Amino acid sequence: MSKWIPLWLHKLSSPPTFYRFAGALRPWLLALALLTGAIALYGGLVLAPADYQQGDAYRIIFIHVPSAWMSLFIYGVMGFAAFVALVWRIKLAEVVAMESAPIGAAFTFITLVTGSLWGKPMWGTWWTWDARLTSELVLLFLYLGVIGLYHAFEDRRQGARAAAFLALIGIINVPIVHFSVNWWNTLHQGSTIRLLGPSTIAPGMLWPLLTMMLATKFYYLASLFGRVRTDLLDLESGKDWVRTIATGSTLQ
Amino acid sequence: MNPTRKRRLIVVLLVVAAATVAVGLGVFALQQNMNYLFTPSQVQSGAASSHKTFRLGGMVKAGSIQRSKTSLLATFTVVDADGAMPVEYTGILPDLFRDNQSVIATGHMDNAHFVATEVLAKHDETYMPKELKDAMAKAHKDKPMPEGSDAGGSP
Amino acid sequence: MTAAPTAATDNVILLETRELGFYRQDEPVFASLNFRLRSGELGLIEGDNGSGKTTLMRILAGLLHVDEGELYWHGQPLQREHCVGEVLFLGHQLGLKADLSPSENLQVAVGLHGYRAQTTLSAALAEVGLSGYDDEPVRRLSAGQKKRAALARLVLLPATLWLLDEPYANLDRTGIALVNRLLEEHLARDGAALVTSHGAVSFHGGEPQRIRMHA
Amino acid sequence: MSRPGLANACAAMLRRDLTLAWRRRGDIAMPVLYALIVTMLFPFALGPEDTLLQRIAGGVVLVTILLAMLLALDAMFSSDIEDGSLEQLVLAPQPLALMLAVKILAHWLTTALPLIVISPLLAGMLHLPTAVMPVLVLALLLSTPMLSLLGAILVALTAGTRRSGMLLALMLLPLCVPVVIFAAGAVAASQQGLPWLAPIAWLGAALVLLLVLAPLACAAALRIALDA
Repeated sequence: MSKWIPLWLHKLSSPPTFYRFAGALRPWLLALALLTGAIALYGGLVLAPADYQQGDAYRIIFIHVPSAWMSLFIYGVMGFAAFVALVWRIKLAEVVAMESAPIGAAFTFITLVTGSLWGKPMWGTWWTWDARLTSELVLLFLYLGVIGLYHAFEDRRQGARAAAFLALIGIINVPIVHFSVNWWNTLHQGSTIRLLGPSTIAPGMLWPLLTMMLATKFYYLASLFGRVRTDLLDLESGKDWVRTIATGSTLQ
Repeated sequence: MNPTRKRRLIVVLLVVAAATVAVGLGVFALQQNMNYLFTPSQVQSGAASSHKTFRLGGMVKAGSIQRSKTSLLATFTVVDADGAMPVEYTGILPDLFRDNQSVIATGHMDNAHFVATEVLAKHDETYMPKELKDAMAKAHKDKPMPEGSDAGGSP
Repeated sequence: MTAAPTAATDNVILLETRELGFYRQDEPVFASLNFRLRSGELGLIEGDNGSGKTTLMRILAGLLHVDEGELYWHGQPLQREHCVGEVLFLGHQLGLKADLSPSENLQVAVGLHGYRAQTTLSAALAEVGLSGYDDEPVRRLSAGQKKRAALARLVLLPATLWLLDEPYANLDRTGIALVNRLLEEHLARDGAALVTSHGAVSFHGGEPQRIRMHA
Repeated sequence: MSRPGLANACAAMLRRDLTLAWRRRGDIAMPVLYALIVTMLFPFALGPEDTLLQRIAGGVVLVTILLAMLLALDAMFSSDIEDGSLEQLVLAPQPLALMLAVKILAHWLTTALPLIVISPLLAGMLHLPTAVMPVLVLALLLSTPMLSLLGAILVALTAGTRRSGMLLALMLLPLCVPVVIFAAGAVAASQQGLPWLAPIAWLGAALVLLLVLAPLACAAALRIALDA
């Protein structure tokens, strides 16, 4: 059984196979993202009780926290894909890394904006230069740098490799964002959801948060698959399988 | 040894040596207090006396908040385990500002009290409904806050 | 040293390509290229514009990644570390700093590669016909003189395999004769060379191996 | 046939880059002039109030020098790529990372060092107390090599692109944030009469790591950039 998985992955990394695979999966992922997102929003904004300390204002965590997780998660995916792209020169990995960057940048931006909206009433400031906030901002700039570098090259595959290298250098920032609240005494509170030990959140608030986390993951995959499909068509425009699609005959 | 391996070995050795030096310097740096954040007791013992401006961290003493009726002036006392410091602030206080809340105030000393130019409230990482909180508070009456009271702690 | 050993079948195979191919944006630049280059042998790479001559040179020099096929050096799969210092590459860009004089440029090259036995800097400059230009920055030299300054590296530096991309370009008749003489001497020392050219070459040291490039 | 030693190769590279810089002395003066003019603008923009200028002096000098270095960074490999010298360097029998380290050193000597030399003057224009100057210079001595090293990696990455100046700034400046924080922290601490060794130690730790890792990363980045 374990022999089949690498074989399957190898087959999947061929552009036409992935194109069909992603195309088949994408509507389902999008539907799942919408469904879980709606449930999570309803659970978070209506069903979950108000916080003992922050009242209703805490409800922004249902957007802020999943976005923040995604900003790091996507960077992790991008870093991994970048590594694969640089070492094994797999075209699909290059495309996945480069198409993850704009989605990650968007989530990082949402994190910063919602955090700022939350910080004003709670802390008393829109922005403070503490370690968590600053490192998250640096994360946004790293995403933008990767996107910018990718588009600066005329040869897209070369651009992808250069940007992948930058993404790998920047990966050092990910643990800094994650652990900054533990390493430095920051204004930003510590982590609520812990893998080890009990989480410090009531169950009625936890489940919408986790559902939203699922929703953002589904959305990311759906969005990524869509972007990768478009990119593959563009990159492989000279190949037969793309011609077959372009001329209207189905490739099934 | 073939030259490729030799070169790799040299690179690895260099990286290890650099990492060792860096860790040593890091440990040295950690021993120095880089935080300009002081607790009331530290301030009273004179630790902050060399600073013109510094940050004061601690908990708002229950019942100490007094707001002026005519202006935005508010006075309150920030406490830690064994110190207390009266604080003056003119401006809009954050929503979370209340009794027993961890706060970080930036400002300077004026005689025996602290004049703040900015007051930030640090909320903790605990989220729970009010009813549950009340029930828990009843159960542990002598512990007013679960966490977040470490605003003056070391990094 | 006289009489270059031509088509020396008894000599060792220095470089071998098997089914070498290269793609740019998934369009093949060239495909399934097979040839063997023995020591003491000259390979003449022929092909039209855009047939991938320069690309092949850059692949063999180790500047470009091999997309398809294999490269062997002394019968072993080629790795950059194995042929380090044995390959001398002369590309379209000559690698000369315009603000330095020819001899200053060569000093840097010697600093990186070392001297070949029994050569000196001034002798090399004299051989390529550039003595007397010691204090002139390369910027002020003519295109042909710049080429000659770059060719002085061939005289000066130790290497087994020469990769010369368009060595005859910009040169006058004596310059072309100079390149041919340098090549003959190199082959006589059991060196090998690959030369690209789209013009005909009048090489007197025997019949070179002709390698046709096509996609 | 004799292969030159590493020391000879390094010396040849260093001599070459320094000679080239000397032949174009005007380019060395540019960042210095730029830093002087930018620093001069602050008293005009903020008013010549001593206490205010004093408070911002350390930060302003650091940021100005960072920006001045950014100006010169772009040229680190560009001429070498244009005339093919970089190809020759990549193909030379010497370890590329070491050769690049020498190039970075030459670049630091010709751009950062003049800036450090005039930094007391810049700080003086903003009324930074003389007692703080040694700490400022020390912070600069530790932080400017880091900017050169980090910059070299990014310049190498953008080596294959056409217009890379703005892109370089976008990529480099976020990475410089920690460097600026600690360097400015040391100056500010010294200005307030506080122990300033801790941020200097952090700078030193980061510099030691970068000294080893950055040339390796730079070599890898250059191979990617040339591979086209």
